Amino acid sequence: MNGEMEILEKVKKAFGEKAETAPKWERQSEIKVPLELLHPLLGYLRAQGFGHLAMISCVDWIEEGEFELVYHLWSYEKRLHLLVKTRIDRENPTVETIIPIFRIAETYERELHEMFGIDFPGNPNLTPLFLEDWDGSPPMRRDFDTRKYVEEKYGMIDLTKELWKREEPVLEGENGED
Amino acid sequence: MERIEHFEYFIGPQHPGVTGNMSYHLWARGDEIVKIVSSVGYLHRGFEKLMEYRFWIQNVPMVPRICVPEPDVNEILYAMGVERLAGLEVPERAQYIRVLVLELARLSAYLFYFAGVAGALGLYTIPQWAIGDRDYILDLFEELTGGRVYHIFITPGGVRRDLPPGFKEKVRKVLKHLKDRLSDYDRLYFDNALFIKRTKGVAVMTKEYALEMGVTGPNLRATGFRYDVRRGDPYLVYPKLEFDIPVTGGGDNYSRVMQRRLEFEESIRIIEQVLDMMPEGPVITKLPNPFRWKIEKNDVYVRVESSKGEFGYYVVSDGSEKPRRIHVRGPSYTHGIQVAQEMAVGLRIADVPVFLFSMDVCPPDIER
Amino acid sequence: MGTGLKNLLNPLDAVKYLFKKPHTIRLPYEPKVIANRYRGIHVNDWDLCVGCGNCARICTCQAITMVPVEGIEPKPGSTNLRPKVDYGKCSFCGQCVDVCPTGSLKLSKNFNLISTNREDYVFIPSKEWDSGPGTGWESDLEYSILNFERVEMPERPPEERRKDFEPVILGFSREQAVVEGMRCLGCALCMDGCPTRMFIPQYIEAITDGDYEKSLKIFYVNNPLPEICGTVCTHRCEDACVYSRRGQPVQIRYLKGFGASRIDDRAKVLGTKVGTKKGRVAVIGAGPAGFTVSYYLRREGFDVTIFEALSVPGGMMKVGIPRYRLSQKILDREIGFITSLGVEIKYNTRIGRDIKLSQLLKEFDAVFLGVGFHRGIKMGIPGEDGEGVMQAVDFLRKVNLGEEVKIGKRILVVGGGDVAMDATRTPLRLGAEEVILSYRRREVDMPASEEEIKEAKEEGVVFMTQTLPIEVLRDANGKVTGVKYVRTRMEDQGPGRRPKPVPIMEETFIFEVDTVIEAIGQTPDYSLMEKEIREKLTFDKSGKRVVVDENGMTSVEGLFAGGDIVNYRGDIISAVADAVKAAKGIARYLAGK
Amino acid sequence: MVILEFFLVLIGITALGLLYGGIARKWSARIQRRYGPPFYQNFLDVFKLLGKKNTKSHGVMFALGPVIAFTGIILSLFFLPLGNSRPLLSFEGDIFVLFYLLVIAPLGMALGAGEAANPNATIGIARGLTLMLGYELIFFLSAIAVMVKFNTASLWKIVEIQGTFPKWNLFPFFLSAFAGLIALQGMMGEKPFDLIVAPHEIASGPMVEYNGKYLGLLQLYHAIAIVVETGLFVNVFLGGGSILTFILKTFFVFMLAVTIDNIMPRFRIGQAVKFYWKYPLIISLLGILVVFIWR
Amino acid sequence: MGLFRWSQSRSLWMMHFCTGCGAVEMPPTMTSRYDMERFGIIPMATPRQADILLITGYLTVKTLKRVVRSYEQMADPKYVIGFGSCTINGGMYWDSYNTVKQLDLYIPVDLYIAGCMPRPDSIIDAFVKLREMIAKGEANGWKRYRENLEWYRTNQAKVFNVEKWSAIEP
Repeated sequence: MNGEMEILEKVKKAFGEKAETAPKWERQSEIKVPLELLHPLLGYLRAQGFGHLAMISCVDWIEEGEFELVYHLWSYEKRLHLLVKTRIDRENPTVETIIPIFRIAETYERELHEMFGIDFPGNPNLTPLFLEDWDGSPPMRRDFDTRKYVEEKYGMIDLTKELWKREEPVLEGENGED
Repeated sequence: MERIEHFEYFIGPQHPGVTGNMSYHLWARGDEIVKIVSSVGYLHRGFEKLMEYRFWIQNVPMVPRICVPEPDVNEILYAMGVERLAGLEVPERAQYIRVLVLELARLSAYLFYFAGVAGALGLYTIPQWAIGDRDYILDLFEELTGGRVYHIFITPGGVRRDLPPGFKEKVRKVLKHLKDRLSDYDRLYFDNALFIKRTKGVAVMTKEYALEMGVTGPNLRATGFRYDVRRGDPYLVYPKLEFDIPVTGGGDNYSRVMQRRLEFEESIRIIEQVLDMMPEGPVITKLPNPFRWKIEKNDVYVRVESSKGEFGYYVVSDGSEKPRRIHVRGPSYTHGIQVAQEMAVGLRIADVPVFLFSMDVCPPDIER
Repeated sequence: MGTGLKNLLNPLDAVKYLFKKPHTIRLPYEPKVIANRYRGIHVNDWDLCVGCGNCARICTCQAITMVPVEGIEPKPGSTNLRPKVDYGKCSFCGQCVDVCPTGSLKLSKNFNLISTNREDYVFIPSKEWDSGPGTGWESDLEYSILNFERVEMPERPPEERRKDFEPVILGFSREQAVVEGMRCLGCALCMDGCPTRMFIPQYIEAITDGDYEKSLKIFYVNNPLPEICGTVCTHRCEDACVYSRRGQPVQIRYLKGFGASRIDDRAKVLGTKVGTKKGRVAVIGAGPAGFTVSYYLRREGFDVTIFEALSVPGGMMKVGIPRYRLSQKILDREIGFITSLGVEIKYNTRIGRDIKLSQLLKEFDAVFLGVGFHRGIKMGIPGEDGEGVMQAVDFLRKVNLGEEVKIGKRILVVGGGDVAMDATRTPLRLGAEEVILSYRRREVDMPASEEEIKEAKEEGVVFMTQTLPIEVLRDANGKVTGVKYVRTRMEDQGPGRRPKPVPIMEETFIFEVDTVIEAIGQTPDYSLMEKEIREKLTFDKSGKRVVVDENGMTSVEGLFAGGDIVNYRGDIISAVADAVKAAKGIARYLAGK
Repeated sequence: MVILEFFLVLIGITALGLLYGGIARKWSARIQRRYGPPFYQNFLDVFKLLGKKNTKSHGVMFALGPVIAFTGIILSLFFLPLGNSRPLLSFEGDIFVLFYLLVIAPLGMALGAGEAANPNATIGIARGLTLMLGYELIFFLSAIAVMVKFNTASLWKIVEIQGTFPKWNLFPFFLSAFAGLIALQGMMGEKPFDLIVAPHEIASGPMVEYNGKYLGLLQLYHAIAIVVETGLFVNVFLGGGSILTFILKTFFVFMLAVTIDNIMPRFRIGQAVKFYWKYPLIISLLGILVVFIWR
Repeated sequence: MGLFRWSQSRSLWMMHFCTGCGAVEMPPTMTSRYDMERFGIIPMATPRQADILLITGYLTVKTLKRVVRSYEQMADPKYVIGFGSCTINGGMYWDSYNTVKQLDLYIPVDLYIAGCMPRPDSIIDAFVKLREMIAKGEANGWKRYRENLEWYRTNQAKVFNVEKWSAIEP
């Protein structure tokens, strides 16, 4: 726990108030930074011994119009997992690649590009990873409705309608909507 | 000139030399690989998307499909992630049973692995033996969980059922059988002169390279780096159990295989301890109503040591009945794509399948 | 070679297996033993299954559909739907089994589904599949993901509560209500149990979410007396609850009471806006039926006048139910809201005495009759008439209205229904020393609700079941000294029929009591109607109840009826149900007029 | 008459080869702790293949390849003494012809498979031809030892001179026999020298594009090749014998190869050739040396 | 003809194509514990030589393309076994955006084995049944495919998002 606080303190010292740090779980802390600090921070952490980039996640907070990128860093020496989070605009998602810092990021960025439509300038290989002949919007975005897509493309027999139903009340002034 | 020197060929998706449904596009000069590009996506089902459409509990049958040879790591990861977010306590007996299941799954995955590497080497007797022996473990699973391959047994809050009567004795019997057979394997396989000749010094991975490329698990330990999630970021009751982290440290195909061979014995040791130490008690905590279980907004990354490396789940909840996002980190993701693409260059054609099998690349967990 | 000769010769060891017996299981000639927990094809016991559809909802693969099955009669707590499984989707996870509240759905050890035709994979599993290799994965209460145990309602201790008329139950706390409410699976089987089909799953959902305004709105869709029902309802919904099959049902009643009690000011949430429809409706009887019909009609905009014989509103809710069960506060709150909408009540106006029914029929566009059963039935045994023997309804009415009632120290109550329970517990609170309950059948046969029996026992009521009073003994002054009774034995009447009590006349016993309260049933008093109207009315076989059509209208045009005089159940919720029906009927009737 | 005799031999040998194959599958299965297919399974396979439709031809050479291989192996039957029974054609130096004919078959396959333009097939052919450099030389060298000693290049004579059990060439020429056995393993494409097909690496190599009748023909070729190749070894080192003992001996030699096949992984091509040119070459040369000294 | 058909039914070469997770139950079936080779069924590395195509589970669009191509490379008569529930009606992946739901829209299926995944016992039973069907001449999927080629091609093209599609051209 001490080592944990130590690195968080260091980050605070190096990056100021813009980096929100908080211990989260046992051996797991989070650092929230604005996008412009992301690359310096990752570089700094790498130098501090956080050499294992477990993965890069993206969470679609569609209500807030933002993607949250989460870089999962692990330090073998400190035994600490850091969730480095940054928010980017959902409409025009662009993040500079982190390949110069973590070479292994190439495939993760490639996947995010395919699944969320995030652009990573500087990444040499952003070709589709999983999908072939894809015609929908990036599938992992919240506004992509897989069930609708399936019904249109594969003609799935939709059982959901007859699956199970119960009466719903008609509340006053709501005109049939629950 | 270049065009004449190189020729292209594919291994996979329909090819015995690839570890499942994926493919590699290879450029070879003579017998030497000069370029290799992996192509994945043959198994992409969009699990992460599907999980966002389902209740927390409904995802329990969903997750094991992510890694087919060793499905239980997914169950435990999902359960651990949800338990952390929801603040559920797991009874101790359930934790022991979970370790039992996980280690049995590790044994079966390693037997599969031995079979795979031996198959790639052409030693077809070993697959026949190893998968046959693995079936005894599957029988145990069937007895315990009701399913041979997809156990759907570890659920948030514990495990779905207690051990059936007489189960411990059956496990001990199978363990004894495996130990006996291990000497057979040693003689035919691990000590086989040709096996050593084919694998030693091939596809050497240095420790520095492995660390840089995010190589984990037995593949990392085979380069000489002593690290195991079970010790480094312990979960369940592993801190209470006694086991070593063997390290071979050659970084080549041979040490990768032998690394598993040594860990195989450690797993047997763990299971024996679990059987002795397992306390009595309940095996599951009461869960909230499955249809209305809401988890407050939070997120957590959980990781376990699978037979292939570090398996991790990033679970995000947003206060609703359904997960916001579940991101799966399969160990093969790095092993199968970037590492394979870089490491396979310079290998002989015949060594490529052996290398891929020795890395234990498992396409389903790359693609989800 | 880098390795020794040993390594080259070692593999030869494998040749030993050339002469050993292979470990192959020679399928299909040598069958393999399937584990006891194997998750194979479903089997479903149609008799146990209630068609709740939880299996269909939990299914990740949406492989299960609920389909009606011929030959199964739907009844409260059990529909005619049975799961149909699509094995082209099923992933054999067994969650449907774990979530099955009745335990009827199981997975068998049968796994062979080989066919050339895709259609063969969709069928309704039944018990026949059981005849194969046996059942595998079964539902087990110990490991069930469902919670079969309810949160006990906090009550005051018996010694304390028997001293006064304060409510027995204390009400749920917020946490308790959430825990209890979260048990609800939302399968809506309870709605079939509820006479007025309240939207139970939806309001429980709203309550557990803390959205009490929404829950209140849902209550008022078809029940304007939610808090009263949330306290004293006969909760048929709970009998229909799927949990009741193997455990304790969700306490729907108390959850409703909890939800309704959260909001004091109904008007603020529901508004006092009334509709624009025109018409005058007379409602006879300010009981549950009367208020319900008034509420819905008033909401539509009709002018409603209630005629009540007593001086207080509430009917049986006020004068039949003791205050320790239903507090005055709740009554005031519910009734106050209805009257606040502009419903006029004329108290002390007895139809037939103060005003004629025919006159009402003339003056008003429609008349709703909701007078209830206010006259007790007599046992018809010697010595019954006279002081010291009274009807439970009369007794309770007097107590509830605050009138003086003369009772002795040792009381005998005859009967086994809810009224009987009230009649036993009220004297205790009035200072009786001993209360004996006499019932001619067994305790299990008692129509009274379980918790009433439990509470009565806790409070010290002596239960004398299988006894039949045959004579009230009086001394020379006419004062009751005891009751002579005989024992009965139960005679089996064949399957599906209630056993009949047969008195054993050989031996007689005596209860030494000084007061007898008869609570063997009530009957309506139709003397309020003129003979002409009564003759026009259609009654049922017993002659007690009025027959109404689907609009709640009797055979007399413009005369609607509801409540005890129409239904057989004789509880508040049924009265509300009748009244809701009648309100709709009246609105329709008036629209067509 | 000769033709009739030849057909009888052909059918008999084919059946024998298929039977050997079937028994070998059962034999392997036993080592692998299972039962394996019925012993007549290879007959069924061939019947099936001959009854199948060919999907696509890749050209004349593609179709001719299996035919060349098949005829090559049939021709070699002319020169193979079935134990003590004299072969149809026998003359001084027939052993060279036999060796030559044995090379024709793989070459035919190479030509045919080359036409298929499948990289797997190409790799397989390259491997096969490379490997041939290894085993042909060794086998030839070990046979030379015998030829030098008996001063004849006729198989028939070698068989005749040897005589029965204790006089087998195996004992005096044990070094050459050993090297020959290793070479035979490669010649039959059994592990550790089965790199030509190597399913895990190159998806059955040259045969990758063959199907139906062509594949059936190749299967028949393979069946005959088993008997011819093991027969050659039996004749040179195990003293031929009557038809029955000849069959027994070939069976034994073949099962030895199958056993090794089951307990060894396969070499890389480079390793295989290097291996052949190392130990077996030394042994076979030693064998010749011994003969010279002995003579 | 009868002999050929009989030998066909007893010598089924299976294509070694692990299309989905069901493939994990194939190794046990092939190897010593259940030993599929008892029935003359062995895996083949190349589609040209295979008689049976086992669709072991769900098919993603990307795999389907390869499967169709492999299927068309197989020599007649050829048989397809839909292995696992996902080939019948989508299975667990009924709402997955990347897997096809009903296999027989794209290639003809002779026999289905339900299960997620089917155990080796089921697989062997299915092989025995397929054997009977072949011997009786009932397994006619390959004929259906030839007769309704256009229909199959249209369905395939729809999933591949192209106007027209043919497996033969690369």
